[in-house]
Amino acid sequence: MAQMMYRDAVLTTIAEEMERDSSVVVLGEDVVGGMGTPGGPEAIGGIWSTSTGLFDKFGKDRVIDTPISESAIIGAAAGLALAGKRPIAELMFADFIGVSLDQIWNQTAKFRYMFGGKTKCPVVIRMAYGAGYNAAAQHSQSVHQILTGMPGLKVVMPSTPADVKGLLRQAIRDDDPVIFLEHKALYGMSGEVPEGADQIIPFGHARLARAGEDVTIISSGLLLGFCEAVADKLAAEGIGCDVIDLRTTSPLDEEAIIDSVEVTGRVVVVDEAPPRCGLAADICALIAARAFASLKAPPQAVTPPHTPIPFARELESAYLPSVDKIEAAVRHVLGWR
Amino acid sequence: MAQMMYRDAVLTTIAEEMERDSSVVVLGEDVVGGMGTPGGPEAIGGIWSTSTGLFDKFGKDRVIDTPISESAIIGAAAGLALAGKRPIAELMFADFIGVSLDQIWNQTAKFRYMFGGKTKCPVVIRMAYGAGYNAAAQHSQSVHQILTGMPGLKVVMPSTPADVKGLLRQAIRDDDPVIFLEHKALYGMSGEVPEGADQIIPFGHARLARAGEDVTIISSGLLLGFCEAVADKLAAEGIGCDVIDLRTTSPLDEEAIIDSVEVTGRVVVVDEAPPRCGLAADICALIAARAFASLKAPPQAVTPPHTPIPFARELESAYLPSVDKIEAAVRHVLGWR
Amino acid sequence: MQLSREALQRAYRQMKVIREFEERLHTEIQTGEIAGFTHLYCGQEAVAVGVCEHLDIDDKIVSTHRGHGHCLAKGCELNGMMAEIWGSREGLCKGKGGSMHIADIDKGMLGANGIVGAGAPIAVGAALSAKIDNKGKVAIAFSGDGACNQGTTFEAMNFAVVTQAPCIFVFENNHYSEHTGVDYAVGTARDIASRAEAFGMKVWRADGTDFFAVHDTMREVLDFVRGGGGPAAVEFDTERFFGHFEGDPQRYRAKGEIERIRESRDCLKNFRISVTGAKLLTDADLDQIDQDVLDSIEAAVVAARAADRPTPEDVLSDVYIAY
Amino acid sequence: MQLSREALQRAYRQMKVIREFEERLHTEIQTGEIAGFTHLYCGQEAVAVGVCEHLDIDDKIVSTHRGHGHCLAKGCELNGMMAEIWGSREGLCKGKGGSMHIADIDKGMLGANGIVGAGAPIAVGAALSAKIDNKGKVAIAFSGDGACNQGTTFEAMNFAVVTQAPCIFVFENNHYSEHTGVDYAVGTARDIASRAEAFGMKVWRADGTDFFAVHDTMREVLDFVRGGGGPAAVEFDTERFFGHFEGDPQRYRAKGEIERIRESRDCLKNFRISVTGAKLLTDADLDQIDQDVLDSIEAAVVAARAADRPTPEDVLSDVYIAY
Ligand SMILES: Cc1ncc(C[n+]2csc(CCOP(=O)(O)OP(=O)(O)O)c2C)c(N)n1
Ligand SMILES: Cc1ncc(C[n+]2csc(CCOP(=O)(O)OP(=O)(O)O)c2C)c(N)n1
Ligand SMILES: [Mg+2]
Ligand SMILES: [Mg+2]
Repeated sequence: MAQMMYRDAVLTTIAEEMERDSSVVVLGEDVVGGMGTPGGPEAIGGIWSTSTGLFDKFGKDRVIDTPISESAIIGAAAGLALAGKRPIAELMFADFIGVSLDQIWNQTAKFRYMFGGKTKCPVVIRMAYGAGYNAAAQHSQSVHQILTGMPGLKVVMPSTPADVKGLLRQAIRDDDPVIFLEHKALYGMSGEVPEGADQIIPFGHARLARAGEDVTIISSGLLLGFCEAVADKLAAEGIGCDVIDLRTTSPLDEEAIIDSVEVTGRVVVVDEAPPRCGLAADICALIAARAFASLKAPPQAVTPPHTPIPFARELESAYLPSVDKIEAAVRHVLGWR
Repeated sequence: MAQMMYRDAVLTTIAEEMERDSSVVVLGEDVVGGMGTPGGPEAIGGIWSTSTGLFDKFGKDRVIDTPISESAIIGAAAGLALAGKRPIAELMFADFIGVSLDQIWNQTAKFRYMFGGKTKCPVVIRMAYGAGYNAAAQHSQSVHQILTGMPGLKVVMPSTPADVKGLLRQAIRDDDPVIFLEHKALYGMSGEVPEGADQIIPFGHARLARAGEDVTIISSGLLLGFCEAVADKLAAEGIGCDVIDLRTTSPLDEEAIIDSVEVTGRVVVVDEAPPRCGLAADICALIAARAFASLKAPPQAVTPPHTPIPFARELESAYLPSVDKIEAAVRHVLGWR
Repeated sequence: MQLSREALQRAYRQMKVIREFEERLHTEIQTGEIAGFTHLYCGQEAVAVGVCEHLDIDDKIVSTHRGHGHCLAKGCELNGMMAEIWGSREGLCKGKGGSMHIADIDKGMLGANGIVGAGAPIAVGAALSAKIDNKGKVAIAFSGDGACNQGTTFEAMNFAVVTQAPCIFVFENNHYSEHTGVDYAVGTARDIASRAEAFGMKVWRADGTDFFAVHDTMREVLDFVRGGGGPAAVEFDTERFFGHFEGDPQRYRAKGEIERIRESRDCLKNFRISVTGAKLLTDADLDQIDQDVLDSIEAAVVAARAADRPTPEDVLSDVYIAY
Repeated sequence: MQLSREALQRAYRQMKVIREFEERLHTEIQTGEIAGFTHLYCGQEAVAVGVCEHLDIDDKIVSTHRGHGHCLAKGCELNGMMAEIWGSREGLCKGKGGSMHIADIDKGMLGANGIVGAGAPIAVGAALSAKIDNKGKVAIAFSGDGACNQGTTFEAMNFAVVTQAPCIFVFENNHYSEHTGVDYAVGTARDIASRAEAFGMKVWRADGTDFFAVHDTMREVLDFVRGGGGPAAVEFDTERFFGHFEGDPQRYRAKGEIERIRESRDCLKNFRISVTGAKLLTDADLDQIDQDVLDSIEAAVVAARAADRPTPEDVLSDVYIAY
C-alpha cells in the first residue's frame, strides 16, 4: 500500500498502462503544455497535473497535445479506437461535453451497436467535474446523469485514490467507451492505494463504505465523504447506516442497492446533479420499483436545486448538498412512520 | 374549431405569431429551401413543411435559411434574443443537440441566471424527435429527458394538434428559452384545433386525456395515444384509467400527478427515452417521494431498453414501448397485492 | 491513363456496381419494402472509386449519410450491404445500422454516418493511428459541400494540420446540401479547397465525374501524404443524379438539369467513351461487365429478400448492458 | 491620430482603468479573498478600448473568459464589476456570474463567456438583429488565438458571411492559449486573419498594443461594416502580461519575456510617449488621470468589500422554476 493523492493515482495508472500496452494513447488540451512556446513541451503536463511527464516518456505520437477543439479530440479518440488503439481523451472540464456531445453520444457510444457488433470502441474520456471551486455555471457541473442515460457508455465516478487506480485501469482495458469522472475537489485527497498492476476494480460493483442496518445512504464522488461523515455522526448515536459508494453509475450495482434497502427499508440518495432526470431520481425509482415491499419510508433524494450553479461562495455553498442537509434527510426517513 | 394536422398547427401558429409580433424571427436549415439554387427560394419550406410560405410572407431578414451549422444556429438565436428579438430556431432532428448542446445548455439556458436576472432569453428551439421511422440510432432519439434535467430550459412535448397550437404560442411569447419537441410520427395526425389568437396553453398544466379511478397512466408525445388505446380497452372491462398527458416536462405539473395517484394508488409511467436517468424514473421517484402513503403498488415505468435505437422494422418495433407492453404493465400494477 | 487492362476493368466494374446498386434501390424503394432514410450516391461513383482504387485494406475511410458508394468502393461485400439495407439479420450490421450506418471495420471502412460533419474528426483519429504505426497508411474523410460548414469539419482540418496526421479530406461538391445550393451555404470567397488551404494544407481540385481525373489527382495526393507531407484536401466537382433522399421533389433543380448531367456528366458513359476511343477496352468488354454486375445485383436483392429477419432479442445484443 | 484632446484623455483613462483594475485584482487575489477563476486582461487594453471607443450603446459586443477589459471598455460600471468579482449581491450579476460571466445587456455587453469559442455565434445573432433593425449597428465577437480553433468560431464566420450579418470578428492574438503557443495550435498556413479571409470576409491586421493602430484600423473596419459591406475580421497582435489564470507558473514563457513586453509593448507607456511627444497631452494631464483612476479603483474595492453578501435564498431567483 502506498499513500497517494487522487490526481497522482490518475497519472500513475495512465503511465503504467501506457508502459504495459503500446496501443494506449493520450490526447487533450495542454496534456503536454508548452507546445509551440519558448518554454517548450512539458511546461505543464495537464492543468490537473494528471499527465505530467508522459510526453517525455512516451513521445509526441502517443501523448498528443491538441488545439481547443473538443469535438475533434473526442472524434479523433473514436477514430484511434476504431483503428485499433486505446485512446484516453481528456476534457479539461466536464462542462465541455457541451461542445463535443455528438462525438460522445452519437458516435463513440453507438459504434458497436450500430455496426452490429463488428467493432469495439475502447475510448476512455476523462473529465474533471463538480462544484466547490466557485467556478460558476459553466465550469462546475456534474454530467454523469446525462451520460448515464446514454446507452453504450459506461460511467465511472471514483471517490477515493484507491478507486481511481482500480477503476481507471479497468476503464483503459475495457473494450467499451468509458466516461471517467474525476471530481475537481478530490484531486488533492490522499489515501492508501494498493500496489500491483492487476489491482483492477470491475465495473458494476459498489463499495460498502460504512455498514449499518437502520438506513441506506447512496452516493459517489465528493458527496460520498459527506455521507460518511453523517454516518459516523449517527453511529455515535447508535444509528447504523449502510453507505454505498456506487463507483460506477452505468453499469449500476442494482443488487447492492436492493439488498441493502431490503434490510434497512429506509434510503437517502445523495447526488450532485440537478434534481430533474438525475441520478438520485433514477435510483429512487429503481428502489421504489424493486424494493417496494421493504420500504418503510419514501426514498429520499438530496440534490442541488433546479438552478444553474451560482458563483459566490455563499451561493455555491447553499447550492450544494451539505453534511447538514444530508443529515436532515437521513433523520427525516428514520423518523418516518 | 378547425380540423388541422399537427404539422400545420406548427406552421400556422408560427405564421400568426410572426404577423402579430415583428420581433419573431425563424432560422434553420432549409426552413426556406432552394437558397442559391436554380429553383430559387421556397423550394421546400422546411423538410417537415413547418415553414412553408414564411419566406415569401416575411422576407429574408426574418426567415433565415442557414448552413449546416447547428451550433451557430442556436448561438445566433441566443444572440438575437439578447438583442431583443424572439427567434424560433429549428433543429431538423432532435439528435442534433449533439452538435449544438453547448449553445443550448451552457449559453441560452443560463444567461438569465448567470447575468443575475439582467436579461431574458426568449428563444424557442423546435426539433423533430422520436422513433417510428426506422431512421436508426442517430435520427430517432428522444431528448426531453436530457433537456428536462438542464436548469433554465422549459421543455414542451405536445401530443395533439390543438396542444401544438396552444403550447407553441405560449413558447413564442415566453421570456425563457423553450425546447419545443415535435414527434415525427405525429406530424400527419389530424385533430380539432380551437381558433383565435389567444388560445394559449400555459406551461405546467397537464391534460387529463382519460379519467378513471383505478390506475394512473402518465405519458406524452406519440406514446400518449398508445396509453389512450390501453385505457379505452380497459374501460370496456370496467377498469378506469386516468391518462395524464404531461404536455410540458419542465415545468412539470406535479400536482396533477400526485392528485391522481392519491386516488388510484397505482401508476404506470410510459416514456420513449432510455430507462436510465429518464423521465419515467424521474416521475416514478417523484411519486414515491410525494405519494408514498397512497401507493398500493410499485410505480412502474415502461420505456425502451438501454440500447441505441436499431434500424430494422422488427427491431425498432421491439425497441419501442407498444400498446401491448403498456397494457401488460397496467395489468401488472392492477394485480399487485 | 496508365492503367492496366485489368485495372480499367476493375475500376469500371466498381463504378457500375455502385450505379446499379443505387438504380435498383431507387426502384425497390418505391415498393415500400425498404425502411428508413436512403440517400443515393448515383452520379458520384467516379469519386469513390477513383479514390479507393488507390487504397488497401489497411487504409481507412470514413463516410457520410450518402455512403453506399464509399462502402462498395472500399470493398464491403455487396450481399451484406443489400441485406443491411433490407434490415436483415444477415446484413453487414445485422440490420441494426441500415443505409446510414453501414460499416466494415475489417475492410478499413469505419462507417457511414448520419450526422453531417461527424466523420472528419474520426478520420483524423484513424490517421493518427496510422502515423503511430508508421507504415505509410492514410485515412480519408469523405465530406459533402454541406458538411464543410459544420464546425467539426473545420476543427478536424486544423487538428490534422497541427498533428500532421496523414489524413485526406475529400470534398464531394455536388452543389447541393439537401435543398440548398452551395453558392448560398458556403460563404467562402473562392471554392471549398481554398478554405481548406487556409487551414494550412496542400490542396487539389479535379472534375469528380471523370474517373481518370480523380484517379490521377489521388495518385499525387496519396504520394504526398504517404510520403509524410502531412494532411491534404481535394475538392471534386460532381453531380448527384437523384434527390437528396428518396422522395425528394427536387424543385430546387433547374429545368432539364438532371437530363443534362445524366447526358454529359455521367462518369460511366464518359469512361466508356475514353477507353473504347483509346482502344484500351472494347464495348463488348464493358457490356460483359454490365451484365455481370446486373446479375450480381439481382442475386443480392434475391438474397436480401430471403435473408433471416432479426428477432426481438437481437435488440439487446451488441451493447454492454441492457437494463 | 486625429482625435480631440477629450477623446485622447478618455481613451487613456479607459485603458488605465482596465490596467489598474487588473493590477489590483492581481494583488487582491493573492489574499484569497476573491473566489473562482480569474483571467486578467492586462497588456491587451489597447484592443478593447481601441475597438469600443467607436461603439455606442446600441452596438453589441460578446466577450470571452478574459472579459474585464471588454466590459469596462463597453461601459460596464466599475463598482458593479468589482462587486461582481467579489461575489457580492451588489455585483453587476448579483454575485451569480463572477469574473467569467459579467454582462450588462443594457450597455450592449452581452456577456463574458467561460466556454472558449461560444461567443462568436452569439455575436452573429446580435448582428442579425442589427441587420433587421437596419440602423447601421454592429456586433463584435472578441476571440483569442486559441478560440479560433473551436468549431463554433468557424461556423460563426461562415454563417455571418452567408447571412451578411454586420458582425466583426476581433481576434486578439496574444500568442498563447493557456500554456500552448499559437504556432503550434493554429495550423494555418499564414495568420489567423488569412483563415478568416478564406471564409469570404474582408480582413485587417494591426498591432494590438498600439492604441492608434487599433483605433485607426477599427475606423476603417466599422465604416466598411456599417456601410453594408458584410462581416469582417481583424487580427490584433497583442501581449498578455500575466499568466493564463492567476497562479499560472508560466514556464512556457521565454526568459525575460514579461519584462521585455512590459518594457516595449506596453500600450499605456507607448500612448504616453506618442501624445506627449506630439504635444497633444502633457505628462501632467496623464498623471492626473492616473491618480483619478487609482482613486476610483480603491473606492471600488472598498465598496465591493463592504457590499451586501448574497443570501441562500438568492440561489433560487432569476430562473424560471426551482424544484
Ligand atoms: C448535424 C446534421 N445536420 C443536419 C443533418 C441533415 N442532413 C442530412 S444530409 C444533409 C445535407 C448534406 O449535404 P452535403 O454535405 O453536401 O452532402 P450530400 O447530401 O450532398 O451528399 C443534411 C442537412 C444531419 N444529418 N446532420
Ligand atoms: C470549450 C472550452 N475548452 C477549453 C476551455 C479551457 N480554456 C479556458 S481559456 C483557454 C485558452 C484560451 O485561449 P485564447 O482563446 O487564446 O484566449 P486567451 O486566454 O489567450 O485570452 C482554455 C483552453 C474552455 N474554457 N472552454
Ligand atoms: Mg452536397
Ligand atoms: Mg490567446
